[in-house]
Amino acid sequence: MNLDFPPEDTAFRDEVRTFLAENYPRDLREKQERGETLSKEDYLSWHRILAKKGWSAPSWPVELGGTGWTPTQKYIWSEEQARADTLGVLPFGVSMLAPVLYTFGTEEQKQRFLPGIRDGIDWWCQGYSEPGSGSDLASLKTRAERITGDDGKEYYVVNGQKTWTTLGQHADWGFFLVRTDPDAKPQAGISFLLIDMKSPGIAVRRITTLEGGHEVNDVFLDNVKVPVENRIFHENQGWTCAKALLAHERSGIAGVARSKRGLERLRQMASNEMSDDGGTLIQDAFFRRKVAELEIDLTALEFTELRTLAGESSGKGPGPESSILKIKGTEIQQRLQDLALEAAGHYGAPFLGEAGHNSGIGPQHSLDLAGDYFNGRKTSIYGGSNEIQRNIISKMVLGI
Amino acid sequence: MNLDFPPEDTAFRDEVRTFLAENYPRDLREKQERGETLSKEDYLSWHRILAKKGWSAPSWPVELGGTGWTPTQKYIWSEEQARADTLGVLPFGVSMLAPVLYTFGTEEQKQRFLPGIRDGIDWWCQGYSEPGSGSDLASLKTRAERITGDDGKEYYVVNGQKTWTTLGQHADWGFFLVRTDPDAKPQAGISFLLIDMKSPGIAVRRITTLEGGHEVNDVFLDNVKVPVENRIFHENQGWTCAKALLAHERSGIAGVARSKRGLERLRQMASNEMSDDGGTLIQDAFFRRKVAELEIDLTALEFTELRTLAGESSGKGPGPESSILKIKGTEIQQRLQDLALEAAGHYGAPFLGEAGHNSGIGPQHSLDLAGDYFNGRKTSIYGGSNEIQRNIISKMVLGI
Amino acid sequence: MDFSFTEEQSMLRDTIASYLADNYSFDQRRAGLGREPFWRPNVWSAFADELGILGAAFPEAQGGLGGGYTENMVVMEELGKALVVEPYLGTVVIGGGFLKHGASAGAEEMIGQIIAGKAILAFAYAEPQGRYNIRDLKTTARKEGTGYVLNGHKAVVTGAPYATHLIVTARTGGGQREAGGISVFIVPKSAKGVTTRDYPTVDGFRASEVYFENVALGAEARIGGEGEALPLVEKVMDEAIAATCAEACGVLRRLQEGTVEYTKQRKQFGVPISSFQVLQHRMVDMFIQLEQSISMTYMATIRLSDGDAERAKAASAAKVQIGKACKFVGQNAVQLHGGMGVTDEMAIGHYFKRATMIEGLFGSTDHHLARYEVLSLGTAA
Amino acid sequence: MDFSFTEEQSMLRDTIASYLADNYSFDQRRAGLGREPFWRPNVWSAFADELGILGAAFPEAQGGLGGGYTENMVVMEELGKALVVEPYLGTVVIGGGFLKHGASAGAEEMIGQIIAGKAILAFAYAEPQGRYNIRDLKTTARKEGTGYVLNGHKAVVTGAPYATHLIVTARTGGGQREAGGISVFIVPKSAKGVTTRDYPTVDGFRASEVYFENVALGAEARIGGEGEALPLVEKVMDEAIAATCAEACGVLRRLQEGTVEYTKQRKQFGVPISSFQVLQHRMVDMFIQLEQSISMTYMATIRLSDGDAERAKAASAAKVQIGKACKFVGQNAVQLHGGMGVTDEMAIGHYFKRATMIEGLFGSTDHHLARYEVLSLGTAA
Repeated sequence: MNLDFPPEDTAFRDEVRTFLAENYPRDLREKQERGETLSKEDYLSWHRILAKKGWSAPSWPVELGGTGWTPTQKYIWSEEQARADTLGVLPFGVSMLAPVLYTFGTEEQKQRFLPGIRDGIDWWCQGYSEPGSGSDLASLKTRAERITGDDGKEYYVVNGQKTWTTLGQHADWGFFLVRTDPDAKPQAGISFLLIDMKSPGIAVRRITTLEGGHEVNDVFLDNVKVPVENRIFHENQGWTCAKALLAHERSGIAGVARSKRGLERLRQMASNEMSDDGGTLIQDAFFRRKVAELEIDLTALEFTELRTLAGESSGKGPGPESSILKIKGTEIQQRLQDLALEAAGHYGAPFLGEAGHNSGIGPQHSLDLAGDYFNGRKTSIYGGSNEIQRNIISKMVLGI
Repeated sequence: MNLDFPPEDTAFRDEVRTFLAENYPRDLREKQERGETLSKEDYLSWHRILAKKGWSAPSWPVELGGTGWTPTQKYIWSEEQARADTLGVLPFGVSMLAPVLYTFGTEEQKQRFLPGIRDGIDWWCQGYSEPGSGSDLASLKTRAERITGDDGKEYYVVNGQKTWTTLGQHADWGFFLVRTDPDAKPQAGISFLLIDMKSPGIAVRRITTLEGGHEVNDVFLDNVKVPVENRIFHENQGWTCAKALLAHERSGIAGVARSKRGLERLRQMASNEMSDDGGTLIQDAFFRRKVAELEIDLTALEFTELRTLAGESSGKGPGPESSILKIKGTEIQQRLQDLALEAAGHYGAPFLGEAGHNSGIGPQHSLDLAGDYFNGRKTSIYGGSNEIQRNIISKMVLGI
Repeated sequence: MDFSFTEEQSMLRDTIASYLADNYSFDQRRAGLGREPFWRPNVWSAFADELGILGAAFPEAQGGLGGGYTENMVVMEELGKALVVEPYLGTVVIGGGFLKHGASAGAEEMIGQIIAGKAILAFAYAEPQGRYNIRDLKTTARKEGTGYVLNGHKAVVTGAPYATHLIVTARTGGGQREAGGISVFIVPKSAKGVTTRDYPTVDGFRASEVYFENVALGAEARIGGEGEALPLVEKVMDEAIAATCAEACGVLRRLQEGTVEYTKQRKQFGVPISSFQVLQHRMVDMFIQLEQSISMTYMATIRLSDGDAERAKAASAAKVQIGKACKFVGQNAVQLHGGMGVTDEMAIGHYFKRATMIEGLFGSTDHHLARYEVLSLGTAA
Repeated sequence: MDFSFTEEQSMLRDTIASYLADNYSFDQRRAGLGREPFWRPNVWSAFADELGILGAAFPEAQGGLGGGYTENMVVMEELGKALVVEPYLGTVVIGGGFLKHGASAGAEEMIGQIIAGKAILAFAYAEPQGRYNIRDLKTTARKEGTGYVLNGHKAVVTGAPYATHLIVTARTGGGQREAGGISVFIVPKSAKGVTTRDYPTVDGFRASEVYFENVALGAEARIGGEGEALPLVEKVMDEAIAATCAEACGVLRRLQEGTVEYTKQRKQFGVPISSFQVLQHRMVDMFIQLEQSISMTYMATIRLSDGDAERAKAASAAKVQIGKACKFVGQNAVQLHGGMGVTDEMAIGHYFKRATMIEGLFGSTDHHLARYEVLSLGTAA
C-alpha cells in the first residue's frame, strides 16, 4: 500500500498545470469571477482549445480522439482542472452521448456525430426526464410513431414533453428516449433517437430555478419528424443504451477535486469574515469545527474514490459502490454551500445577481452564495436522487 | 396563554414534596445510591407506603382507589418524584393491567384483583411478546385450548413461549395474550388471560442483557391450566383489551421529569470531571454545547408534553401525537446516557457492578455509566420501536 | 397552565387568514414582488383600515386593541403562512416594541401613526463588521447642543426601502464592542444626510444599506436613556425573535403540509411516492420538528414577560430550535419535491428561501447557542 | 498509488482468519472470558508458535518477518472481527513501536521475547486527572544515582492483568501539562513497589489501576531520551490509533454484515424486516460508514511513515471517522436487531460494546477533532 505517484505521473501533472495556466482564456476567467452568465460561445471557446490540444475527450477510445490516459492520469486531470477553477467540458456530448454512440452506433453515425462532439462544434442536450417520470425513467410517455414520408423515406414522428433539459436553450442536437412500442413492458418499448433541435415542432421553454437562474428547460415536441437513421441501436432497445450511459463516467461523480477547491475558498472566506467577538470566523471554535469535520469527511471520500480508482486500474470496473460517491459527494458539496452561506452572515441575504460585482454591497466573496446554496439542492435530486442511490446500494451491494 | 400554576396546585406541589422527603425509605435510597440490585421487597415497600397514603394509583377511578388528580396535578406528581429520585411504582399492575380490568373486567374480577394491585400485594408481569412476534404483536402463537377439567370446571390449557417479560422473576401473576382461535384472522383469535405464575407448567428463564443485568425473562408455558374465569372480556376479543392497554398512560412516556433530573446529574458530573486542558468539562466549549443542545431539546419536549396535557385537560385525549413524546423522550434519554459515558472518559470502561461502590476505582459518578448506556438502547426498541412509532404518526397523523 | 387562545385572538387569526386567502395567493404575491414599488401598500392600508390589525398589540390607552405578545404571535404565524413581505415585524413588533418600552417624546403620536398605517419603521442595527453582535457598533451619535449628529453605515436593513422611519442603534459613548454607551434613535428616512441603497433579498423582501452622514437629530429622537439602551435593545430583539419564530411556524407548516400533499399526488413506479417508507419517516421527522417549533414559540412568547435572563434564555432557545427546523424541514421539503422543489414556479421553493433566511435572522443557530450557554451554564473557561 | 496487499500479507490474513475461525468462536471466547485467568494464554502461544504472527511487523534483523504498518493493520482487522482480547495491540503495536523507535538498552532482547510470546506488554499512560491529554502527568521518575525512582498512579491500563512488563510515561521534569520533561520506561510488572488492582472492562477485556511506589529503575529501563519522549509517545500513539482503526474496521464489518443477515431472516408482519425501506437505507448508511472507515484506515496507515504533522493529522482524522462510525453503526446494529440486540446471548451486542469502547480509546472524537484542527487550521483565538 502506498500513495506515491510514479515519476511519469508527476511529469504529467506538471504538463497539465502549465497547459492550464497558459491556455485558459483570460476573459472567460474574468466573467466567471464577476459571476456573469456565460454564453454559448464562452462554454465552447474552452472546449475548442482543449480539442486542439487533443484533450477534450480523454476517456474516448484513442482512435476516436481519446487520450489513452490511465485512471491515475484522469484523476490528475480532474484535480488540476479544479485547482485552476476552469470550466469543465460539458458532459452531454462528450461524456454521456459519445460512449453510447461508439458502443452502439453504426460506423456512419460515429463518423457523422463524434467529430462535432469532440471538437466542440455541436451543442448536445439530453431528452430523458418527463413531467411524469423522474426517478422512474422507464415510465416515459413521449411517443414516436414510424411513418413513411412523402419523400419515401422512413421517419419517426415524435410527440411529447421532456423536462429538466440542462442548457437545452443552446442546443443544436439532442438525444432522446422515446416510446416506440406502447404495448410492450415499460423498458422494452423505448428507442434512442438523435434529434436536430432546429426541427419544426420543437419548442424550448425556460424553467427558472429557485435562485433565479436559467439552466434547465422544458422541451416540447409536436409532430417532430426524425429520420430513422438517427436512431441509435435497434428499435425498442433504447433502454440498453440508456443503461449504458448511466454506467459511464461515474468517476468524477464524487467531485472531490472541486470540493477541495471549494473548501479552500471557504477557509479563505472565513479568514476574512469576522466572528461575533471580533476575531476572524476561522478562529471561532464552532465554525472551525464544522470546517474540520467537513475536511475529514472529504478526505474519507477522496480515499474511497481512490480505492475505487485503484480497483478500476486493476481491472475491476466501478460497481454500484459508486453510488456512495454520488451520495457523499453531493452531501459534501451541499454542506460547503451551507457553510459558505452561514459565513456570509447578513450579507447572505442580498439578491444582487451580476449587478453585485463591485457594487460595494457586502464583500465580494458573499455574492450569490444563497443562490449557490439554493441551486445546489438539485445535486441530491438529479442523476438518480440520493434516495434512489440508497435503493441501488441496498439491492446491488447488500443484496437485499 | 400562560404558564402559571394556580395557588391550589402550588400548595399541592408543596404537599407532595414534603411527603416524599418525609416518607421515602432511607435504606432504599442508600441501596439506589450504591447501585445495588433491588429486591422484590425493595420495590414493594415504597409501593405500600404510597398505598397507605392513597397515592399508589393516581389515575384510577376514585371509587377504586384513584386520587382524582387533575392532569396538572399528575404532572406535578411525576415532576416531584423525579426531583426526589424515587423509584416509580411498577407499571405492570397499576398502569397497564388495571385500566383493562376496570374497563373490561367483571365486578368479581375487579374485586378480586384490583386491591392487590393497588396495595402492592401482588406482583404482576406482562406476557405479550414472543420470540417470533416483536413489533408484530398480533402474530403471537401461544395457544390456549379450552377443556373441561376433571373437576367439571372449564379451563384453558396454555402452551407456548413469551419473552422480554420484565421483572417476571418476581411475579405472582401475569397477564397474557394467547391465541384461542387459530383459524381466525391474526387479531381476531386472541384472548386476554390472567395466569397465576405459581401454576404448574410455568418456567421463568433469565435473559441476561448486554450490561450484565437481569431485568427480562423468557416465560415458558407447558400445559398450564387456567380457569376460564381468569379471562378478561370475551373469548377471542383480547385484542380489544391489548389495544386499550397500549393507549393508556401515554402521558409520562416522554420521561421529561426524569430526564431533567438526569441533565442535572450530568451537569454536576461535568463540573467535577476535568477536560483535556485541565479546566472542568462543563467549561469545555464542545461538551457544554452538547449539554446546551440537549437542554434545549428537552425544553421543546417539555412544552410539547405540556401542550398535550393542556389538550387533555380541555377534553381532547392524547392522540397518536403522543408517539412524538415516545420518540423524542427516548432519544433524549439515550443522548443523556451517551454524554454521561463520554464525560466519564477512561473510567467509563471498568465493569465493576456493585463491587465498584467505594472501591476507589474511578470516581463514584462514573460507576456503571456504560451499563446504563448499553441497557438504555432498549428504550427505542420496546413499547413499539421508534420506527413503529413513526409508522403510526405517518398513518394516523399525516394521513398517509 | 393554559395554551388556549381567547375568542378575540381566534377572531384575529381568522380575520387575517381569510384576508390573505383572498388577497395574498402565491400568484398575487409574485405579481406584487415583480413590479414597483416591490411591495403592496394597499395590503398595508387594508391591515390598518379594513382589518384593523396594526393596533392589535398596542394598549388601548394608545389607541390599540389592548393585546400584546400573543397577538403578535397569532399575526406573525399567519403572515408566515402566506410569505407576507409587508413590514409588520419591523413596524409593529420592533418599532412598536421600542416605543412601548423606551421612554421617548413622540411615542404616543408615532404609535397612532403606526396603527393608522401611516408610519412604517425599519430596524437599522446590524453593521458590516459586527456579524450578530448587536454591541459591535461603529455608528456614532455625537452630542451637539441639545441634540446629536449621526454618522455610520448600517447593513442589510430589512424593510428600509418601504420605511418612513428608521430605528437606529448608535454609540453615544464607549468602545466598539462595549455594553455601555449604546443609544437608540428614531430617524425619519427623509432626514438630511440619510441615504440608502435599496435591493431585493433572496426571499422576496427588500432591504437597504443605510448611510448616515452628519444627520442632525433633536433630543426627542432618542428612545430610552442615553448610553443605556442595550437592555432595551435586547428586550425588543427578543420580542422580534419570538415573533420571527411564530412566522417560521407558519412557513414550516406550509412546507410540511405541502410536502405531504405533494407526495400523495406524485406518482413514480405506479404508486404515490408517499407510499415509500423512507419518505414517510422523513415527513414524520419534519412534522416533529414543526411541533417542537410550535412548542418553543409558545414557550418564548410566554416568557417574554419574565425577567431579562429568563426571557433571553427562552428567546435564544426558541431561535435555536427554529433555526434547526428551518434547515431540516426546508431542505427535505425541497428534496421530496424532487425537481419541482428547485423551480421558481412552485410555492415550496419560496417557503424554503424564507425559511433559510430566518435561520440567520437576528442571529444564527450558533449565535443563539452561545448566548443560551452563558445564561444557562455560565461563562466558559 | 496502490491499495493492494502483497501475497505475504494476504497469506498472513488467511492464516489468522482461519485460526480464529477454528479457535475463537463466540462461544469459545465467552468460555475463556468466564474463567481464570480471563484470557487464553494458549491462543497467545499459538500466535507465537503455530502461526508465527507476533513477528510479522518486526524487521528481519530483529528476528521478525520484515513487515510493518500494513501487517499490523491486517492482523488487527482480523482480531477485530473475532473480538480477540489477547494483547496484540499493547504488546506488538505499542510495546513493539516503542522498542523499534526509541533507543533502549534491552530492545533487541525484549523484541525477541515478544516474538516468542514470552513478553507481554501493556501501556500505562493515562492518569485519573488527565483525561485524554497524554502530557498531563503526575507520575514522576526522580533521578537517583544512575537510575530513577518511579511514583504514581496510572488509570485503566488495558491488558495490565496479563502483562509481564509495563511501558510507563512519567515526568523526569517539567510541570504537570508541559511538553518537555516526559520520559518513557519499561518496567517489569514484578518489580518491587508495583501493585495493581485488576478488573474486567465492559467489552470483555481486562485492565488495572497501576500504582508505583518508589519503584527503583536502572538507567537501561528508559526508552528514548530523558525528558524528550513526547514526540516518541505521540508517534507510537498514532501507530496504536491506526491499528485500533483497523480493529474497528473488523468490528464494524461484523456489525454491518450481521445486521444485514439478521434482517433478512427476521420476519415481522409476514415479511423479512429487510424489506422495509427505512431499515434498508439505515443499513446502506451503516455500509457507507464502514467503507469510509476502511478508507481512512488505509489513509492513516499509509501516512504513519510521513512527517510528524502529516502523520498526526491523518491519525486524528481517521480516529474521528472511526469514532463516528462506531457510534452510528453500533447503535443501529442494536436497534435493527430489536430485543435480540440488547441480550448478552447474541454476538451483536458484544461487537457493539467493543465499538463503544473504541470510540474513546486513545482519545474521544472531540479530542481528535481538536487535535486535527490545530494541525490543519492553526491555533484558535
